Amino acid sequence: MPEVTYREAVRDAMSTAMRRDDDVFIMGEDIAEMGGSMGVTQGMLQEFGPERVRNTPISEMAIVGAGIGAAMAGMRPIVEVMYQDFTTLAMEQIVNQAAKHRYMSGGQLKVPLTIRTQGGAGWSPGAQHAQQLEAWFLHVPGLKVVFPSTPADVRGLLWSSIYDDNTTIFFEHRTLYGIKGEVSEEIEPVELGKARVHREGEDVTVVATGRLVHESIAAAQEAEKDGISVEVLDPRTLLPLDEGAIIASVEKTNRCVVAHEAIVRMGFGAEVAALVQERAFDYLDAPVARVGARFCPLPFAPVMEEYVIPHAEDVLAAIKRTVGRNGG
Amino acid sequence: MPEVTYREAVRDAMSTAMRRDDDVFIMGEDIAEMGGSMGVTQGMLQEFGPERVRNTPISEMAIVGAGIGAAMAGMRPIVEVMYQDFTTLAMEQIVNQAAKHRYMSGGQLKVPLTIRTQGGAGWSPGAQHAQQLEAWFLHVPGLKVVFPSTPADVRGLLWSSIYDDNTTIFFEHRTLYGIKGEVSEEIEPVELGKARVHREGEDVTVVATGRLVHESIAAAQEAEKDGISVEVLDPRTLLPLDEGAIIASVEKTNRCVVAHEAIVRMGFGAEVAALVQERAFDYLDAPVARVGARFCPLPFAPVMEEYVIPHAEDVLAAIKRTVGRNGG
Amino acid sequence: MAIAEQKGQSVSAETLKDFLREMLLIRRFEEMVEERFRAGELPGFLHVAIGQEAVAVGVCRALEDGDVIASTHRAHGHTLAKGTHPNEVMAELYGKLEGCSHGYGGSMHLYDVERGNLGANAVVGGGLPAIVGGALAFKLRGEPRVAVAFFGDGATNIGTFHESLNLAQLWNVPAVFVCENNHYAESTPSKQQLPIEDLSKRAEAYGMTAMTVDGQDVEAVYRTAQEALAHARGGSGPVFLLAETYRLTGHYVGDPQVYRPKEEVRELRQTQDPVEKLRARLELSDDEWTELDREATDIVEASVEFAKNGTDPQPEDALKNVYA
Amino acid sequence: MAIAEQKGQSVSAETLKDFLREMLLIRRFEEMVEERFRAGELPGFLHVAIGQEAVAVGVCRALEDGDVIASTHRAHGHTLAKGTHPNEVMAELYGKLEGCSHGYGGSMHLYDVERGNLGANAVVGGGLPAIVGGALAFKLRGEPRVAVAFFGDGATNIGTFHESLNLAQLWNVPAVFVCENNHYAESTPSKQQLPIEDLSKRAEAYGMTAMTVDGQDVEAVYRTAQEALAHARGGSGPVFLLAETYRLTGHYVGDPQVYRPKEEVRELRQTQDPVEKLRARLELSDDEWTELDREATDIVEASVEFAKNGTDPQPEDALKNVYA
Ligand SMILES: Cc1ncc(C[n+]2csc(CCOP(=O)(O)OP(=O)(O)O)c2C)c(N)n1
Ligand SMILES: Cc1ncc(C[n+]2csc(CCOP(=O)(O)OP(=O)(O)O)c2C)c(N)n1
Ligand SMILES: [Mg+2]
Ligand SMILES: [Mg+2]
Repeated sequence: MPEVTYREAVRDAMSTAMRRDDDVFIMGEDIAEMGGSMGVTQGMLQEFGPERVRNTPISEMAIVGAGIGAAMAGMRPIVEVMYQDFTTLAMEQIVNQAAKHRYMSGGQLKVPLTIRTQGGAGWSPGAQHAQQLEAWFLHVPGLKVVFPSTPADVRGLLWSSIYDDNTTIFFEHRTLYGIKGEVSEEIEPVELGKARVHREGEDVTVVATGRLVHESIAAAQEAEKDGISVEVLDPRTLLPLDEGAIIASVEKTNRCVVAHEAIVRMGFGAEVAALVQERAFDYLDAPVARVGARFCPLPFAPVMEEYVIPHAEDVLAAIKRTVGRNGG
Repeated sequence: MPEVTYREAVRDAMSTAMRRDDDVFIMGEDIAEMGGSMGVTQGMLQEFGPERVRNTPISEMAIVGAGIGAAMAGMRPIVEVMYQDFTTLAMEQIVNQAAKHRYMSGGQLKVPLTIRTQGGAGWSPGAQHAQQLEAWFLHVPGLKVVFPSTPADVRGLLWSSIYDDNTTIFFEHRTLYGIKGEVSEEIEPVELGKARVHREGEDVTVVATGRLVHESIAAAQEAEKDGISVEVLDPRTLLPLDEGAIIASVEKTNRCVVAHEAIVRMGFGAEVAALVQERAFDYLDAPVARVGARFCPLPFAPVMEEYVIPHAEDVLAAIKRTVGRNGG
Repeated sequence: MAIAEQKGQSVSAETLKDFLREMLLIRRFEEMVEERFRAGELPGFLHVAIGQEAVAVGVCRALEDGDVIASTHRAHGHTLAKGTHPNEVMAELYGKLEGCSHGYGGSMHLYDVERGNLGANAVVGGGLPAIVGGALAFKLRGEPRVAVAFFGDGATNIGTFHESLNLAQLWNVPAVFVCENNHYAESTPSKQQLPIEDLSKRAEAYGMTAMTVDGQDVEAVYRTAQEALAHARGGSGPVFLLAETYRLTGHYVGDPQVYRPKEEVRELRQTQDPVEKLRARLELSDDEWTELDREATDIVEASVEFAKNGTDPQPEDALKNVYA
Repeated sequence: MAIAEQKGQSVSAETLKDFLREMLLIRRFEEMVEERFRAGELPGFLHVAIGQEAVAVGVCRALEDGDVIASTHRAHGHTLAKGTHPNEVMAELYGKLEGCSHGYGGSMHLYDVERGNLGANAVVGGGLPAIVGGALAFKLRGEPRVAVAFFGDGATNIGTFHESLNLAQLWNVPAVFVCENNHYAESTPSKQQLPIEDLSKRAEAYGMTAMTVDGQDVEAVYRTAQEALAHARGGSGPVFLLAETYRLTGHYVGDPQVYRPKEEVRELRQTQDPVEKLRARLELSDDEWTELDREATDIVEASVEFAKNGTDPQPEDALKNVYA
């Protein structure tokens, strides 16, 4: 099986879809000659031309909205929002338009749009270039939300998002573009709404997303040295969420930690904690522990940024806290 | 003590501040001659004139941003965003600018801006005119978030918001404008971050916000007939949150229900459930139950809308489910 | 401001009479909406287009099959003019499954995709970007179709308007942006919300072709719309079509209009009623008029019957149509 | 396009030499930033303004005490020209407490409120509405101050730009909007992102006074800025000040610029370098030049020393300054 980077896997899903399907095209800022600010779309202009690889002005509302209109007209556009922080400019189009047209029309319309965006800290971009805002979109019926952590998942899930008949907000993590992983020759679609267990374990379930999947696996390996057996589960799709997989795992381990780079307060972990205590209350031997960014904007100075965002040690500490606690 | 409506209480807080302080002024769509789409600012143009009661074009980004700039220049502007659904247009200004200027400047700036907005269903406005989006803002360090449910609270909290040196997102509920309540002659500021217990009880704590405070009090009275003693607590400020008051109450009752009109998934209730199980795990005899809107956009047809948003019966059902459950 | 002098051959009296029929239908429909709302039968939030019928009819009659529109909170006229049966529109206002949005949308969210109505939007400017995208799809597929957005003067103040027209011109897509300047945004008169008087100047920021027309003259609207559509369809780029019109009622049904003098409305009703103007122009006899009026009224009354006899959704239907 | 012919009395050679000193300081500072970045000493994401020094200096020297500015991701030049000491700017780039944002902001978030710099914004267009609000505050208080926003050609495509200029004109606030048209938005050349060539047309949509100037000629920028500021300060309303300029480097430090031919940059460096243009105009002897250059270089080298000897924040400091 070939090894590709996360970045190449994203490109491969888009290019393969565009080769087989004229209705698929991409729009975004600096995605043409420059190949995107993260280099994801490199070479696509040369292969598909400027009509299907559309460089746009700095107009987040209009490019997301143009994607909505093209999707309503039967195409399957992919819009790139350069940084997740700029989705704040497109919230009206995403939340009031893309998510609701099907519903408001009583089922007449569908909006098969994929909005790719990226974010993530660890490189001192400052407060407006690395936020993790995925939690907001889980509060919006009509959207699907995907956040893959490996090359194979990002390729298979992007494929499924492109061919899903609903609007998908597709989150990529800035610091994962360079990681490598094996993928199949042919694209294997990954079904939206299915979690993946990266590592089986008996003592505690760590539900992790994005970069924290890798930090959690590292933490699990550390914990093993102390005889703690950790199951690491990546939901991959946050909406719809594979609640069954999470609950089944917690019913086995009786303990749960949830980890993401986003801020803890009102983050995805809050929903997981609420769900787990609702659905597995009698199984829980300890409270669900949350790991995430501290409650402040992202600071510039590396020493402060390092302190604000979570790392393997933070997951490990939460694992030990949770496992060490006496049953409730 | 005089009785005033929730609407009058909002107006009184603004007018009193404007009388005593030239730095306070209001901006918004149709707030002048028309007195606001909810009639909140009626008469204020006549009293304060068009320079301080500023009718604006339909430009949510610019009017929120102009509030930010005026606040940075030392004033205390109040911006009205006509419907909460339109805050989606101002997310960039609120989240990347208002919430972060103080931090990014290393403490040089402050942004004493108050953003008033309203929402709430029950009158068939459809999918784009009654969303409850307060949860999003709890995920944003630098903001304060207030959601009062009574005339006395709305007046005292708006006063504190206007004079707070940070940006406050101030949520009013559309269906509460007409309710009456006693207030003191002089404005009594209500400290941000302090919950209010509306009703003491022994068997279960209901944490409720906005319209659901009233629905919860009604449900509590019903429950009492079945011998269930319900404590109803309104946090009033969602950020900062009075965690101490919530935890203390749950440690007393050992059971908790959280109720709001917003969608359950990723709503404020998720954060409360996560916090309560984290901080009062050993006290909980039942999972924290969440009451909120069903997972769909707001439908137009009254029968459907009625079904989607929560009412006293839903709170009552959750209370009974929670109290009826055997200790965990 | 400069009114585009009229191109193309003149419109036959028959066609004009047909336009009048349509405009009168819209007028009677809107009046019935006001009446039924006052009677407490209609839920939600209603905005009628009394005074703006000539824009809806003039533009929609100039459309070809396959062209699409997006409308606003003031959507009844556009929707009827685009061919949705009054029964289906009225049923929607009553929240029935037979409604054009099956009871999910309501007055501000009228859809009829089969007839090329991509939906009315309750967010000012919210529908404009999708019209750019629809037009882009037509262009990419080489389909000779045009996408048309209706919006008001107030909408020209919002960022979505700017980004949409800018992108449409940059990409030269077949779109027509119909601005209905009724000189108010809710209670706010032009001078309180617009820094310029001639709104066609908005188009200069994009180098976009602008056409201005008297929105109370349905023939002028029709001909200018034909010209704009031909321009866009022919690949010459999008057009900003400015129709100067008047709102002869309140912003919403029930609006006491404290913000404008009663005389203003009274005078406008005498001088700027597009239905009366066309009636005068056609020199209809009282009998002809009464007959046309009767027709329209019958259709509207029937639509109320149809709506009242419609099916209420089941509560649980609310959970359908969230996802495709 | 039409370049505003220069008003006011000409600028003395002394003053121009002083401008050169400032521009050269910015140039050497930016070059040092590129060098220290390549040396791996600077964290984050850096954008230098090499080629655009005349705009920063010409505009900022025309400001009066009390005037305020908002800058962009390309902020070093504006910040230095507004009077922040190079030590404090460099210290910020190194993430030190002595930095002008105390290590919380970084290159894209340089602030110096005491000197009237309300901050640089990493969101394109993000700072414009606050400039309208700042200007409004000055107007409401009757203070003779002007608020100035810097932004690029690419920023004229975003909705925030439209809403801000529209509101500024409607309310006639004392603001000047300085558009630095360097003909690129990151990798995207004008023709791929702008439907018009003459960006001053953007102002016509608001009926706003527009002035266009050669951004490589610091005297022209200075005089035009004086005129624009006098206009705004005098209560005649906001001004759109368009400076035609050139980015003589990549968009960000390290940008391989695959999107433009090497010759383009080489030629621009020969024909459009504002520092060289001014040097030639002043007919400086090699000794004078070498001395000026030495001065600038010394200051910049000292700023690196200052920065490196600065104090790193404590990790926990991250939790400070979230709330006032
Ligand atoms: C983004 C947004 N802001 C505010 C509103 C509230 N609102 C509804 S209609 C309206 C006025 C619209 O004026 P105009 O565009 O001229 O259309 P008209 O009502 O005159 O037909 C306003 C402010 C809204 N629906 N959307
Ligand atoms: C809203 C937003 N979209 C995209 C970006 C990414 N970005 C940073 S700079 C830039 C180009 C800005 O071009 P211009 O306004 O001309 O300024 P210049 O870089 O030429 O100085 C872009 C697209 C951003 N920072 N903000
Ligand atoms: Mg209008
Ligand atoms: Mg540029």
